[in-house]
Amino acid sequence: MRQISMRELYEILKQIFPLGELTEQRSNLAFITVDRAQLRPLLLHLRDREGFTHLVLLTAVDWIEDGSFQLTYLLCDRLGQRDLGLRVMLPRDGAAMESIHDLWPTAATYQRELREMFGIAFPESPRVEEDFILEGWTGTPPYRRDFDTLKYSNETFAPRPGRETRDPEGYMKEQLYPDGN
Amino acid sequence: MEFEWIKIPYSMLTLFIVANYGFLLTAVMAKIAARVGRRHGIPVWQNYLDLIKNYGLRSSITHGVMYYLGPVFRLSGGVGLLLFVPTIYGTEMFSNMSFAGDLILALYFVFFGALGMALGAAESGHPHSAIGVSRGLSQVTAAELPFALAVFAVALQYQTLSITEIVAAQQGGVLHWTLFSNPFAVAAAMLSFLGSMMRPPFDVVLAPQEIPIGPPTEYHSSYLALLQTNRAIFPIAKIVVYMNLFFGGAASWPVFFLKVFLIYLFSVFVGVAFPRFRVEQSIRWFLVSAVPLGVIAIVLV
Amino acid sequence: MRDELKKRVVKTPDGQELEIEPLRDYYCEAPPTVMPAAYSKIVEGLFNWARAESLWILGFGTGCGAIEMRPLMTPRFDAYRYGIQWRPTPRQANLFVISGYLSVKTLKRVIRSYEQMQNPKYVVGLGSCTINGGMYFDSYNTITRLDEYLPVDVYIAGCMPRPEALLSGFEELKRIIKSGKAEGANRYAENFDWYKANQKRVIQDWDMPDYNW
Amino acid sequence: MAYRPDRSQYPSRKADGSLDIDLTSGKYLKLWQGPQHPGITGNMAVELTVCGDEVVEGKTHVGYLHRGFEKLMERRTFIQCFPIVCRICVPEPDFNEYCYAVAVEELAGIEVPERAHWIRTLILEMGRINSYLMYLGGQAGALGQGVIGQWTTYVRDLMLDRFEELTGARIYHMFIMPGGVRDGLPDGFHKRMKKTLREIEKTLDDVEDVMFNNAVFKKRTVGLGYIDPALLDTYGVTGPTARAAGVAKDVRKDQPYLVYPELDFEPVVGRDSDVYTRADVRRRDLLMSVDLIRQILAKMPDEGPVMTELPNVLHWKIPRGETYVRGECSRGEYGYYLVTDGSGYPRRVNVRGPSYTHAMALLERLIVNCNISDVAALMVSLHTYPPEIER
Repeated sequence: MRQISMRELYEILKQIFPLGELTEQRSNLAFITVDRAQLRPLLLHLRDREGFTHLVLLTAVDWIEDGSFQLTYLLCDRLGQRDLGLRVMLPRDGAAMESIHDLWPTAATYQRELREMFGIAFPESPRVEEDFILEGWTGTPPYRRDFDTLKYSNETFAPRPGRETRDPEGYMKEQLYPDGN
Repeated sequence: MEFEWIKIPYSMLTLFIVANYGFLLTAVMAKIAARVGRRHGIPVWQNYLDLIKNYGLRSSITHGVMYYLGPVFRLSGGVGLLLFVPTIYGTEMFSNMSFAGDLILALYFVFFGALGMALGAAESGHPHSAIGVSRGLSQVTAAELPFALAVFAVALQYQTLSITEIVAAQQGGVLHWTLFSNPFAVAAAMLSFLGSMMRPPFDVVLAPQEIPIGPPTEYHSSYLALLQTNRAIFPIAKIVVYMNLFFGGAASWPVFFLKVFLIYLFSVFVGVAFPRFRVEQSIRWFLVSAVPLGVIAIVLV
Repeated sequence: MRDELKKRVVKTPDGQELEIEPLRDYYCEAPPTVMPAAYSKIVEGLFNWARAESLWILGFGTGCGAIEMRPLMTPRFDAYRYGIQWRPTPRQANLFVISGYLSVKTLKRVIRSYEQMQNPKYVVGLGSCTINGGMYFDSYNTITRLDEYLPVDVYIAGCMPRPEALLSGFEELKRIIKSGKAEGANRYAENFDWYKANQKRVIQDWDMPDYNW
Repeated sequence: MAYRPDRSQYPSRKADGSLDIDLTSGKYLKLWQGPQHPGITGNMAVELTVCGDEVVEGKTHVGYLHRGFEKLMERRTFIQCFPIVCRICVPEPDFNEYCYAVAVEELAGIEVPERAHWIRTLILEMGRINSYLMYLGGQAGALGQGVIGQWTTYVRDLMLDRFEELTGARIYHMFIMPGGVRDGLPDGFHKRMKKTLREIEKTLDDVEDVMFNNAVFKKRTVGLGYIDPALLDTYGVTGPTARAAGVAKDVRKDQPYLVYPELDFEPVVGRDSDVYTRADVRRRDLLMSVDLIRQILAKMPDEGPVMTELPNVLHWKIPRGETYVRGECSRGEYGYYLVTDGSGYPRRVNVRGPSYTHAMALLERLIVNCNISDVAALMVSLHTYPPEIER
């Protein structure tokens, strides 16, 4: 079987599904932006027709400037030696997404984590409301960009006096070029 | 029969010697096991330190009356077993309170401690204790069966229920021992011995990786110290029974120390290299391999 | 609060109805008291010596420091030589080695395990992260000072401390115990309210009795 | 005799798919294994509901080791991230350093010298040996055979000595950094390494005799924890656990990285997919790593740079991009997903550890119908390390 490149795969997929932009990171790794509605049929197609049987990871990126979350579904085709990432953009306010735990049972775990760490709702996912990592956390979900972990830590945990933390860039500049050049 | 009061201090002396020997012996055995793992192992006096420490703990809690009595029963099982069996054959001083039917009593005492422990541990309310107890009782029962068969074989063979007389019948050379005159009984009994020593492959009762650490999970401070004392006395007392029944008994303390050491070593050697059976596997093992030996022993006699 | 901790009515097999309040019924919530030393100085000295030479560590690997505990108990370092050994249940252990950073979720379990241990008990904080947060000083989920929540006897610095450092830390602990100064459990009892306040400030869903054992 | 559970006594399912368990009926017992439990791997907990001696439901609870690495890295510069990534996985930290370094190099467009590739491969294989040795001890220990753990930890200490000599640290090496590795090999390293490898092989012979040929060990582990090969992809199973099911999933062969194309090896594959086979696959994989290290030592160049010139790391900005880098660690596929946004800090780092899928969804499935005694052995056989689940 001739190995088809990621761009060729993209062209094939594009005939069936409306797709967003393609980023070819390596010859065997590409990312495609897809619409939220297209995700599930696309995943099914990739899993059953194109050999992307292994869900490597499901994670989110917080683009707070654009007011959106990016969900990344990374699939792996072991025999074809290639990976394909699907990017789904969600609005940041009241973010919610359909669950894919029926396609890959492991996705339920990822969705639990995203629910807890980013506050993205996955309504149908099993046990998604249970505490996963944190216990009784009520504030801003910690992986969001607007959560300041240092501030939270200083306020909550009574730091031992005597610890100095410096900004590395400014401190090195001070040490190496004390005259300010 | 007139009761001789002098027997009480005498048996206390036996108890003292045996307890100390037990502490040292278990430490030495731990050292031997450690050597197999290329370690130095604990110092030989470590058991005494642990004992003092446990007695010296300041606080202790209780879960009820049976919780108190558990370790006491366990210890009296060990002590009782020792006291009703002649430790050194042929001496007035160390024959303890042995009498004509002591074999039956010994069989009972082997079981007594486990029962007492079951009551106490169950009261402690910890689920691991409860699981450990149910495992322990089923396994001890299974292990007891071949031992009982072997004991009956021996009793039939010598036509007596008195341990002293059984020992007397084995005197006069190594070949007179039950080990040679009735090897099947000894084989069955030794397999059962492995099962009752709480060492792998039959330590599923304690099994730290599954139910840490079984029945004594909730026991601490002085209770634990009692259990530790029992762990020093009980194996020795049990070995004394085995030694008397199957290995010709001991006529003096050096012979006693040597024989006990070797019999103990047998269980350690097996234990160090084996993982543990699940409880139903070990019961099946006893029923399949040890009980037929016991039956053969009885039939042959 | 989880469902199983709420008050409920249970029907026994013979038809009685019992009201169960798990937080009160299953635990003893009497606060710890200060336990005096033995009356005689000689006896206390003997006990302290035995305590120092027989340290039973609770088998609870709370953080990454636990990985160096294994070499510690095996041929190269063999801590058994010094009377140190593992104990799988808190009832029988008297030394709690906090092996590394404590996340808030673990801290809750650590407190419960610590309270189940019997007086006298000792705590050794392992690694820089127990001292001042170390690598994780800015993490939202790890505590920065262990001694705010539990009375610590010895800290062993490093990330991660080598087994040699552990052994020397244990020697130091033995010295402290022998000199009769390792009264962590009593300090905990004396300053019980302060410790509890600190603990409750950090642990957000406090669904256990104040003292449980 | 095979162990055949009787399904009739098990609870029925409710409408929403969860089990209908009434704890007050006295039929079931809730049992927590962990976090304070010697039979658990690391600091996690399994909540078991048992009926008699059999588990009817198991739930994994994690989060006891969560430090929020992915958050902490967002407020550290690229070079500051490098010393903390290794702390994510304790027994085999080098994979974090490797994946992170490669991800950064890829997005920043940095070329790494040839010799650094060899040294990286060497380090990764040494780490794999360490991790497997630890596993073998744990697997035997879970069944009460403590002596194997003593032997393997002894040789693991020898391997840690080699690490110490090479990197200066026993556990956290911080050796593979973006741009290459910190240093070359010290003098005489080849000779001492070969001696250590011989020692490891000798110990493994003993381990094979005492553990793998032991009747009781076989009786306990053969047939336990069977994973259907059809489930591998659905549950995201990778590494030795997948190879024990007969699928040659090995990133070293599937998507070769570093110098693996130049080395001669075949992935170790098992057949039966039970605990015994998984242990055996790992033992043979360990021996293969020993062989690989010998090949690396024989083939690697002795001279040459090990580090490229990095831009000034204090204001090192990486253009916007995202990538995923993976490697085959001792437990399966280990990967880093790195997103940059053109600033001096990573926008998002996501660590994909193999334990994530093994310990959660897979374990919860396998644990049903298992005997309480076998829970520890089963859990260890999946070779999970909690820190990489929750980071």
